[in-house]
Amino acid sequence: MRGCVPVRERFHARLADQWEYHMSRFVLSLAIIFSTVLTPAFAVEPTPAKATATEPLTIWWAQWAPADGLQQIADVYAKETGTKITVHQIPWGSFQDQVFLNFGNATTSFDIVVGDSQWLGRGATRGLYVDLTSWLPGAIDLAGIKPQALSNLCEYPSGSKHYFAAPCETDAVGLAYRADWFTDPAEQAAFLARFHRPLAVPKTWTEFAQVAEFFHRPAQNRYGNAQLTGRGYDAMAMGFQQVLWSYGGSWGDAATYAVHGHLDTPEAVKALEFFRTLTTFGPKGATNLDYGQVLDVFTNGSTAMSCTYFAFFPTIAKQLGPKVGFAVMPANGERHAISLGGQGFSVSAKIPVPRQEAAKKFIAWFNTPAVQRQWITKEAGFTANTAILASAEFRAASPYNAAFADSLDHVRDFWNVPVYNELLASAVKHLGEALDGADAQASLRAIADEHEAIFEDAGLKK
Amino acid sequence: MSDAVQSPVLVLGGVRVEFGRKSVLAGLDLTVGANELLIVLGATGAGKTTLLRTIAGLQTPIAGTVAIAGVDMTHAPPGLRDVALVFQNFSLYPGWSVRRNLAFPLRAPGRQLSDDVIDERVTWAARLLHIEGLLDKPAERLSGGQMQRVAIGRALVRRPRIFLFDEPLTNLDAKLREELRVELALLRRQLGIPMIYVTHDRSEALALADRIAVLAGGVIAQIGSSESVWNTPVTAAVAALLGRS
Amino acid sequence: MRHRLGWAFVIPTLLFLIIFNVFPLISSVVLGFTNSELTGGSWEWVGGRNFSRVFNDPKYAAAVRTTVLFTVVAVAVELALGFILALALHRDFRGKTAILTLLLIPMMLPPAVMGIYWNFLFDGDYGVINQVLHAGGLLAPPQWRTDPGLKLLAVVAVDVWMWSPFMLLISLAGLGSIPKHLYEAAEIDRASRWMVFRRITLPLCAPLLGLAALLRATDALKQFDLVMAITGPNDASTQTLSTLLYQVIFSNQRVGLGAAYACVVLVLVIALAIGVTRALARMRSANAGQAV
Amino acid sequence: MTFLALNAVAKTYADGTIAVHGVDLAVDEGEFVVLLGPSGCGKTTTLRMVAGLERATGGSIQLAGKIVTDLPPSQRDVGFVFQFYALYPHLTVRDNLAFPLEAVGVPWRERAVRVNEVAAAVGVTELLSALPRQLSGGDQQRVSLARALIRRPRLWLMDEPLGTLDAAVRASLGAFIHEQQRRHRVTTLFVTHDQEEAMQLADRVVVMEAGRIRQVGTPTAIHDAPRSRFVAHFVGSPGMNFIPATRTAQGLCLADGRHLMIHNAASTDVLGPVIVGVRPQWLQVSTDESEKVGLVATVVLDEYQGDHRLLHADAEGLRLVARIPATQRHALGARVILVPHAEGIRLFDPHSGAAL
Repeated sequence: MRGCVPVRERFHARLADQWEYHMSRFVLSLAIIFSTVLTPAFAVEPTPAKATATEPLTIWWAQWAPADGLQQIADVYAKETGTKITVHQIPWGSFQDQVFLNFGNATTSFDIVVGDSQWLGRGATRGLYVDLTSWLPGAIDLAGIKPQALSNLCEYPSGSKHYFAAPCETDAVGLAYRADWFTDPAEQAAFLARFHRPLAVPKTWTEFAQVAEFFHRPAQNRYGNAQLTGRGYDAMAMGFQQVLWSYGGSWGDAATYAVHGHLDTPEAVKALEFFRTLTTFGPKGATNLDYGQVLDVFTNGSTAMSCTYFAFFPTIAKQLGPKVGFAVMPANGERHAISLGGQGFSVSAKIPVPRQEAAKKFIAWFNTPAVQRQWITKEAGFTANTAILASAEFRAASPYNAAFADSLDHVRDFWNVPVYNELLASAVKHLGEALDGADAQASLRAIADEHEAIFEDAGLKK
Repeated sequence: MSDAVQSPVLVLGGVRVEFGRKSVLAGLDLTVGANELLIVLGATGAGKTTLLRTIAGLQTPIAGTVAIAGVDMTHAPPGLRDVALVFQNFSLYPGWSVRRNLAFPLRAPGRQLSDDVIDERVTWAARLLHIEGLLDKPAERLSGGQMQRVAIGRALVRRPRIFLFDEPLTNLDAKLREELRVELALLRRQLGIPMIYVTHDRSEALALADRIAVLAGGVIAQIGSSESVWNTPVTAAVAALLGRS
Repeated sequence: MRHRLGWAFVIPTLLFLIIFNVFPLISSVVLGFTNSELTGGSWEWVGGRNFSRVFNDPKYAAAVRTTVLFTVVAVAVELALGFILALALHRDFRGKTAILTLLLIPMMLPPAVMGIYWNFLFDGDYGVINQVLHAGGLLAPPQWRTDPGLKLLAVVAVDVWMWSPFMLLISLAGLGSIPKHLYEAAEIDRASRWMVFRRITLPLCAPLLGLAALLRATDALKQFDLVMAITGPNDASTQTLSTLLYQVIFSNQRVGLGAAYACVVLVLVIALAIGVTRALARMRSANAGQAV
Repeated sequence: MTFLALNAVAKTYADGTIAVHGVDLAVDEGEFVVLLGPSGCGKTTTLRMVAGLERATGGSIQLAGKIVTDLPPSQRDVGFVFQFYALYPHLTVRDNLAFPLEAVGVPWRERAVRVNEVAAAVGVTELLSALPRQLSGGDQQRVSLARALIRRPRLWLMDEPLGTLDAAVRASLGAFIHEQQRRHRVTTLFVTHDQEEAMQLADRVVVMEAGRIRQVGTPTAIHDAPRSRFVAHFVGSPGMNFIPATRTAQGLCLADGRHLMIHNAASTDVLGPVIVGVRPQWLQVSTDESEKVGLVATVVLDEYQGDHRLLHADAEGLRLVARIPATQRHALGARVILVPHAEGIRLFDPHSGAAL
């Protein structure tokens, strides 16, 4: 998440991160408690600001490299149009809480939020995001956008042609591996002798497991792989669901919201048991690695392969240079599914209409091919523009761009219904239990039970 | 009950005090005259201390009246009653000199006495109690007898309308008790302030009293001069209290 | 006149209580019957649905189990450790004040800070604990924060580290309040040291220790900061009632449902609070008796 | 036969304060000895050293033929009654009484029997199930006595056990202690500051002052033949009157030239200045102006005491007390002549205060 720094400094940086995270949560809790207690009695309507064309806009996003890139693009926009735009960055841990707390006010402090894909349902159904359905097709060439990205990042419900966001950062999980170890002749010989095939970047999960097992040598402080298994927000779900889908399971039926028969099938159980096996070839604490830790154990040079979002790959490439290679996530025979990442631009419904229009103008400008070509030059600036993705120029621009372009064909996402966070929390908690040693089938059945109850409660289940 | 009291200073009429369901004072009548020293005798738990607290205003009766100098004070706070209470525990401020301890009641808010007046009163009290030499000594370095003198002095400087003593000599050595008893008797002749004095020591009671009031069952069982109570106790219990069994 | 003045003093307190205690309490109970959300917007009455969800929620049952387990183990260990330390320190020696002050520092610091601090001590790779263990020859030191068997233990350990000194302080006060002449009487009576401890020290300290344990228990039942810092709010083996509440209200934004959870928690805490008040009253009457 | 012997027993505290200067005392088996003195005289410290609650910093203590100076209290076989009872507040009277038996491992059944026995003897059978705080002070001290008694120790030590009680209770409990002590023939060391108590209870009284023993003797001897002005003043209620006089061949002369007494008290041949000691009961009060012998004084206070009066009179700054019949009345300010009875005269050295 940060630039190239020695281990010790990175540790301190993590310390600072966590500190900020906890303090912001603490202060936030206090603020919420007081506001919920006092608001009904003392709420004061803030006077809405007058909007003019040149009035500055504010974008809220998480604190990471792509946001720096977005600020640079926005500075270009300011030069061209005179509208100044500030990208306000919030630590990942409190990003969601701060955004939705702010939505609780009469007016939001931001005009645009670059929101997580799962937030769409809540933003759309609670009247927080401006409905872009009639505007978006005229403002952006939708045909030129990767359909998987469009449906997962912009539509709610998925496939309904109702738009509540426009593409900003498109992301997917990819595979980063230690090219230097893979090409070491001694390793290659040893691998061949053991598995009777040459050592190569794994294309299937079976191969992946073999390679991970092969490189797993804890006594030498070397580990096979690192998967997303963090319990804080969605890391665990993002890490596991690609195995789930690849093995033939799923989170449930998007039409009927039935979960039993999808998440607790023998295939799904096998997927979870396999995922657990992978963590046994991981570094210390492999059953609970959040995004930062997955990045850490790979960049500190101890781990052979790591599966995480492409947005982290520029950092990896900068730190490890030629020692690292990037690839598409493995498949399981025919089945190939990859966790979608990334966020779309949404316009706050709680700002005056003129400001909404000004915000839309910027979003349309950002999605023009010319600007998208600039965007991909920024660190972790990933586009959803089909033409750019397919261009040889894009594929050659970085060691990971080709893999990224190929990954987008296979992306899928977690539920993006309004109650996504309850679903996430329940899933992450029980998956965590399973990784901690509980019975896989029981854990999945528990998730299925809870998820169906949540759907029923939310009035979604048919 | 025979002795009629001339110009009463304190009149209690039908005073009733209950703690929970327990009746401590059950309609008690008592009259104390100007310049009188009244001894209150009674067994443990007879309500002697409660009687003093009721007079001082630390305890509000559920029925009856307390009149001081002809004014109904039943519900007046202690500060307005102008009575002084001396306890068996000396309760001096330890870090302070004797002088400061003696002057303390005079410096209470609302009194506004000049330093000269305060000084004069402190010296006067110290002379009466023979503690002039101790004025600059810290209170915690005094002997038990000296401490009790200072405690009495602290009540004295205020020149209250009534003195209330709650077994002031009980915690002292037997010998010291004898000596202080004599001094108290001499002192009260000089002061001319009425005193109500609770004790269980019969020597003290007989020696000091103008009248003795025997408290039993929440009322005054007998009241009269030392001689009359000694010579004609109304009950065996009264006789026992006086050591005549 | 006195009475009117009395009311003048009481009214501000009453107002304060109503605005900051009674009003939020009632409003949270009312909220429990709605489906209102943190982001505002419309809400409607849902009757007892939230409450029935709470009682049918396995997460809730699990959180109650975790919370009670945490409370019982932490408070018991703190009590035992604090009391044993107090027995050792209940005498005069040079440096006693310094030792006491040092021991009390953890208690004075905010739990959130302590949680984060220990989080780094527990870290599998960088953590001081594991580095020491590793240097001591243990090749695979335990993973405090990720090993399911150790996570709750880690939280308990930090709580014990923070709060045993509190129990020590209370125990010292309890030991100090036992009149010296009782020990002298026991010595005359030829009681062995064990008998003195069993028959005098322990029973005379017990009311105060019980009160301290109750106070700590009401606090431990609300355990939040340490869990947040060490494992996060959504870990199956450490999710307490408070972190579950946090999850429901702040992450899921379900204020109505959260209020229903909170009401049920409240009943638990009130039950304990009544216990504390009763214990206090009992102690006061016992002391009043002794003073005669 | 000496049962308890103190040889030069001394106590100096860490801060240098000397509480006891080196006390020698021999107590016979079955004897009731009272340590009497004003507060701070070292009597309680001495008692606690005998119990082992305080460590002697000098000398030795011998109990039943054994040196016990450095033994802990539990190995001395003593019973101790504390001024503030020291009952175990959380235990019932029954458990308080059983405590010393439990400590030495007496079986449960026997314990119950002995508790009932001692409770009956002390008269607290009805109180066995009560907690100490539910009892009156007198009853608490009764229980405390029973507890000191139950193990049948060979030495009873009592530290002002009656000091905090009401006068009436004090008298009856004092008598009770006396009776128990006589019945069990337990050697007893009893501390008090109340000389009346001492006189009533003691076989022998030990008067202490400033960490030293001033006189040891039977109550009568102490009262009638005090060996110093201190003892003479401290013992007796009120204490002895002291009158400076000159002893001549003609008798005792006062400063104003009057005779205090015509013939001489015979205990000494010394002539010259002496202090004359007279107890109040040996002073006669006369209003007969023609009286040639005696001290002229003014009445300042008349204390009625029921069966007698204490008449305080001032003779040019000298304060004297006379004990007179209750029927005899003198007005305040009246001139009286105080005439000592020859039998009651004691002489003291004006410098050392020692009896002559």
